[in-house]
Amino acid sequence: MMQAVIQATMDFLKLYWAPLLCGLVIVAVLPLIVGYIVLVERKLMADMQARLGPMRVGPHGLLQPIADAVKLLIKEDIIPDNADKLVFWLAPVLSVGAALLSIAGLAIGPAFQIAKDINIGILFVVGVSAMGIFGIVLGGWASNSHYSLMGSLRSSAQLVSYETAAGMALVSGLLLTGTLNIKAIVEAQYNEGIWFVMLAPVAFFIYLVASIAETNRAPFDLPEAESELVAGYMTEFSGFRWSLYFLAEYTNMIVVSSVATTLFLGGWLRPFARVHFFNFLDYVPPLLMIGVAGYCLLRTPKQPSRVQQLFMLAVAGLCLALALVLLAPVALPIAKPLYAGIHGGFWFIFKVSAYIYFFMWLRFTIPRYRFDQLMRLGWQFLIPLSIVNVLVVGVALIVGSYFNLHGWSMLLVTTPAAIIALVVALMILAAGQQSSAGKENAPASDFYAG
Amino acid sequence: MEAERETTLSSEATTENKTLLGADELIINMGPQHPSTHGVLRVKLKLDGERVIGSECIIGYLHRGVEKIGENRTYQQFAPYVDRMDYVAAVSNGLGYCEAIEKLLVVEAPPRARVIRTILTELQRIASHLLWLGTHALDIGALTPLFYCMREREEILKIFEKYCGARLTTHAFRIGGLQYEAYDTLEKDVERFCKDFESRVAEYETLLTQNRIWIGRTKGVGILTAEDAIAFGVTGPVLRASGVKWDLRKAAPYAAYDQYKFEIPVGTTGDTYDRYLVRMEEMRQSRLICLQAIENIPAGPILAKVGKVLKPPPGEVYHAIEAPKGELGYYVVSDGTVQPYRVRIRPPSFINLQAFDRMVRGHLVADVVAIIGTIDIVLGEVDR
Amino acid sequence: MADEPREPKPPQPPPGEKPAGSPSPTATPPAKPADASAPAAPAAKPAPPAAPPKPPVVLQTPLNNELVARLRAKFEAGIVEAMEDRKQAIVTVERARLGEIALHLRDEEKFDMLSDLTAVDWPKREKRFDVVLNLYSFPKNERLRVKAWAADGEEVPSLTGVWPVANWLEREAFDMFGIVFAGHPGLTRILLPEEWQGHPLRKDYDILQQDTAWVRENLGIESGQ
Amino acid sequence: MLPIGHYLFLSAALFIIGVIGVITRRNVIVILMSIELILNAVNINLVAFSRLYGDVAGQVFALFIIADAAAEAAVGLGIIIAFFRNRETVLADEMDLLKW
Amino acid sequence: MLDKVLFYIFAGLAIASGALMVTRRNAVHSAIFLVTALLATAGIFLQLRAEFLFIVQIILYVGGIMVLFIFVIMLVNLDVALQQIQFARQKWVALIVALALSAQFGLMLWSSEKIPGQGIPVLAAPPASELPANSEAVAQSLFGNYLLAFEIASVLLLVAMIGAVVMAKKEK
Repeated sequence: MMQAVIQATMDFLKLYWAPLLCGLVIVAVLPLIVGYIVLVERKLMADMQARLGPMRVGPHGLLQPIADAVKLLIKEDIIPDNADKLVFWLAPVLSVGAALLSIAGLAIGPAFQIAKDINIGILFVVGVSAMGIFGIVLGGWASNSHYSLMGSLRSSAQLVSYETAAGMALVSGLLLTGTLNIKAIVEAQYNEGIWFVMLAPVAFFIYLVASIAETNRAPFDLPEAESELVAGYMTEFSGFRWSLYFLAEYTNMIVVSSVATTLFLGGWLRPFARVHFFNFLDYVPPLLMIGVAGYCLLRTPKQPSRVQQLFMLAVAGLCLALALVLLAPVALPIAKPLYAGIHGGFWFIFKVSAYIYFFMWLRFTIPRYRFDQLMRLGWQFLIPLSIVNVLVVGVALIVGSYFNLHGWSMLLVTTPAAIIALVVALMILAAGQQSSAGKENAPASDFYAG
Repeated sequence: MEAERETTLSSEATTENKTLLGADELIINMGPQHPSTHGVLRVKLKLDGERVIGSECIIGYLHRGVEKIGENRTYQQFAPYVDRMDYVAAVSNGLGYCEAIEKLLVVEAPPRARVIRTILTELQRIASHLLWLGTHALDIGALTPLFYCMREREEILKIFEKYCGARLTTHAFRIGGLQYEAYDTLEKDVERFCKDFESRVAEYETLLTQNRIWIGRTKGVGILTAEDAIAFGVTGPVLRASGVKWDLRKAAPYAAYDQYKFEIPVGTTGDTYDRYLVRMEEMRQSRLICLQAIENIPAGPILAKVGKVLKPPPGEVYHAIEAPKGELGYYVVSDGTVQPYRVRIRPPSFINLQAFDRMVRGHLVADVVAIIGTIDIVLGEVDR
Repeated sequence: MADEPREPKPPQPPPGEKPAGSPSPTATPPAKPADASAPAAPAAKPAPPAAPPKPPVVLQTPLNNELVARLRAKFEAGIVEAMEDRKQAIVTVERARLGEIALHLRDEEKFDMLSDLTAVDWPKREKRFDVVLNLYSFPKNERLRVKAWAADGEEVPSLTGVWPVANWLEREAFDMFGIVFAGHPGLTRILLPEEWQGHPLRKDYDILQQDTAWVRENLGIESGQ
Repeated sequence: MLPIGHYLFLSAALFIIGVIGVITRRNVIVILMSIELILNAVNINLVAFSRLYGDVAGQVFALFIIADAAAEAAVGLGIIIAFFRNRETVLADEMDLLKW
Repeated sequence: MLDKVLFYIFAGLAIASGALMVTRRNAVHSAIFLVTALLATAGIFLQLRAEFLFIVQIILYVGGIMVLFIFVIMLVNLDVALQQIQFARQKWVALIVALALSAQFGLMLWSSEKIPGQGIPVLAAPPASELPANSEAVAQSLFGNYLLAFEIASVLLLVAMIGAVVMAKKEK
């Protein structure tokens, strides 16, 4: 028996050492990445709000995430007296576990995917990341506090409703490929020569909105709405547990933007990947890196202390090295086979970053929805619209295949479909406004019941 | 069914209930430590799900006995204390107090002092409204306006600092006039601020006024009809948003307000959105007043002859000014000694807050913070 | 410490010194502008003799305008006194009829806003409290101060039914002075904690006593001073 | 794939646990959850046989069962909420009036 | 070999958490253990190469139905349940039923091994590599042979949805 177990373990390791290693790397590196996303968010927010943001730790606050992480780790770990200890302990772990697990299904470039070629591909990512909701709900419940409970109730209602819309949006995207496999999805976009965001813009829009709601980001950050529920389900969590929730939230952001990138924005493909005329775009990544390095070098003499100057130089050097790595596949024939891996990774990360940037931009700009408004938006606007969209995209595809359309010419049928969906959207909005004008003070219906 | 539930909260024992559904309601304590109760306000909310079916404000956490202190200080000594009530509009507090004592003494501040007082008070009104706008927007979830507002408020505080050395609790005025002569570039500073400020207000409006979410969150929320507003003694922008065109600067002009032209913005429905619009317009009008005032600051003394020891003749006086939050009244009774016999402060925030329960019923928890924000309370003044 | 009650010389309402039951409209307060330098001040503080010479203005004058006339016609003995202090109208009314008069003032005389409600303590007087109402009329743009005298322990009719705003204001007056308002829906302390002893704005309130009691109970020492 | 007996045993065990839950528990919600467990046990059987025969029909029926479970949960929980509003109990043996 | 280990892990997890689900006092704990049991079952599905069903189980059962359950538990009882008796209802009936069922199943399993060809078939499953792509196969079957059943299921869901809304709605 013992031997059998050892044998099985060996088999397992032999078969799966590479993904295991990748998984370990991701678990180790992701907190750092998340930390830097937070830093970028704070910097961007500061920039939009006419201030500087973190500036103290490291040059331009570049080491702030590390300081934050250390602070969170050494903070006192408080478990409320009347909390359900087991669940209180379990909840953040569940949340972060689900988020990390779903990364496994993503393909960051054609070469880098942990769970390679799984048949259910994108569904795996969506499904597993949806399990993170348990962490939120149970965490709020286990805290034994009214604010937490309301936060988790809001959260569960919100996630369940927006998951439907997001799923429907994904379906209309998937209709275009006919596969769930992530690699196949991106390859389909390569073969068609067009990103699916062009073919199914309405679906992309729905997914965009729903994904913001699913990650609890502003303007849908009601479960943790600071000004109402203190911190929602996280109210009673502190220190490391709290940072796990934080990690889960940002990891989920990465996951949803990766899904959107894969399905709608051409995954790791360069813009116009099949058009040779646009090959010069291959030089954009290294040039970008060189630009960043140049900026760092320019700023180096202005740093106040020696250490900071050295740090800036190090950052510049890192960027230059990256630029070289990015340049190699396009310049050196020997490195040609690495092209897809390296540049694919770059473009994928670039697109994901752009998507996340949009999230942040929204957060700084617009106020928060109220809960009934959020539910109304989800159930009365997004879900009907997404269902209609699936319908019209399906019809458009049938028409397209009848006329044997491919690539850009598909726009001939999908654009009218999108327009129909938009018209429907406007009609839904108008109807909603009429009905709300009719009963202005209608009690905020029992949105918990749904 | 709703009618039965709307019993007063204060009279019934607060049984902590167990469920979110059913006949029992959820009672939730908002504050005194809560991000958006603007200080140490504690609101006991009776909720049905997320809907508020009753509320009770519990105040006094910041009570410092200002009125009692006033009875034990001389008239001049008490002046800095009033700055600590509405600490985001200290200049207005000081103006009200100084003018009340002047009335009690039967003296008048010289014209120059009155104009400078007007300028500073209007700047203070802008600053107070800016802080309100920023925090109110933050409560509703818009992060950015706060920092824009702080940027402009900073300009105003800099002017205060240049004028009297203090930024927040300024104690800028003195009974009988001014303590300090205006510094050389006061007019220029104010003019520059006013010039910039026009576009800045427009900037806030682009962020909020037409924003669908903002409208959704504020329109129809916390409606206070004109009758209710008067019955609850509500004053200031909250009253004007309900459609009552009443402003003490017009109704009973003080300082130098009778010399300037300005409009009183009024709302129509008395909801949160109207109060927002009224305050935005008030900032513009304040800017206009400042511009008119710096055009022609009369020369002359800045302090009336009041003497070093103030002994107002016995008697009493009530003087009210239009503070940023509403009618700020001082009822001072003198017994002829150097200390006031009784100082009663009519705090606008305190009285406006009383209408909170009326405004909040039937709304959701998220609206509670919007309504607390829209009343624009400062707990230092509520609790005194 | 200036906490112990000053010798208050309530110079302004001499009518208060008399029994309140004999209202005489003619008994107007003799204005004593020079009063400050004469008998009162030395008791309180050694006032410097170089006080600014005050113009001999009569600040308190009897008030006899139409409003007062109308009120007198309606309530007769209910209106104890009407005067003007620094051009501000003050009407003193009988305590028991306050509610009725308030209602009349709101509905007939259009004083639609109760701008403030407070009290003043004159411990030497027989009826030690002035309950002071500050009324404002939107249509007339006019203020009126209504006073009612109340002895310690006497109930004052609550005005919450007339102006809802009176709710918290009366609670505050109760909190600070211990004046009981009859008919108030929930007369509890508002600014001070429930377990507070005494009413701070009374002139005979002693903060030290409060302090000592608290210290004894909570810290187990004799005095916090 | 292991011999089919393993799966059948697992499925039977889960089924029995579910049945015990349904019979012994008082809380209607837990009873509903036990029913979910029973349905799940059935699914294991279906999928195991589908694998055995290399035919996906079993999986399709498992899908139908999941859909059915969803419907059951929605309606069941709706009833529980409605019942709780009126009677404030979720205990099965207190639901003894044929009206509400 | 790996297959076997995975099966035992998942099966043990499923049975253990199923038992815990039935025995926990606290309904939320019960729900958590049911989630675990469902996840373990999903693992079994994966081990049986039913990937699509695996993810459906996770998305629908775990992410949908169970969230609904926990949601309702939170709405309905927070602390009350802990003070109430949760068990001791028809203990003996349960025992008898359980025994009878196990006897029946045991008999069946035992007899099937005794009589090859009768009862439960003992044939070898096709190797995993020969199976068609799972989600495509399920889709073909679902929208081919079982289209009518699919439509009926959707009607069922619609009815359930309407029913749930009607039921949970507060009477005004």
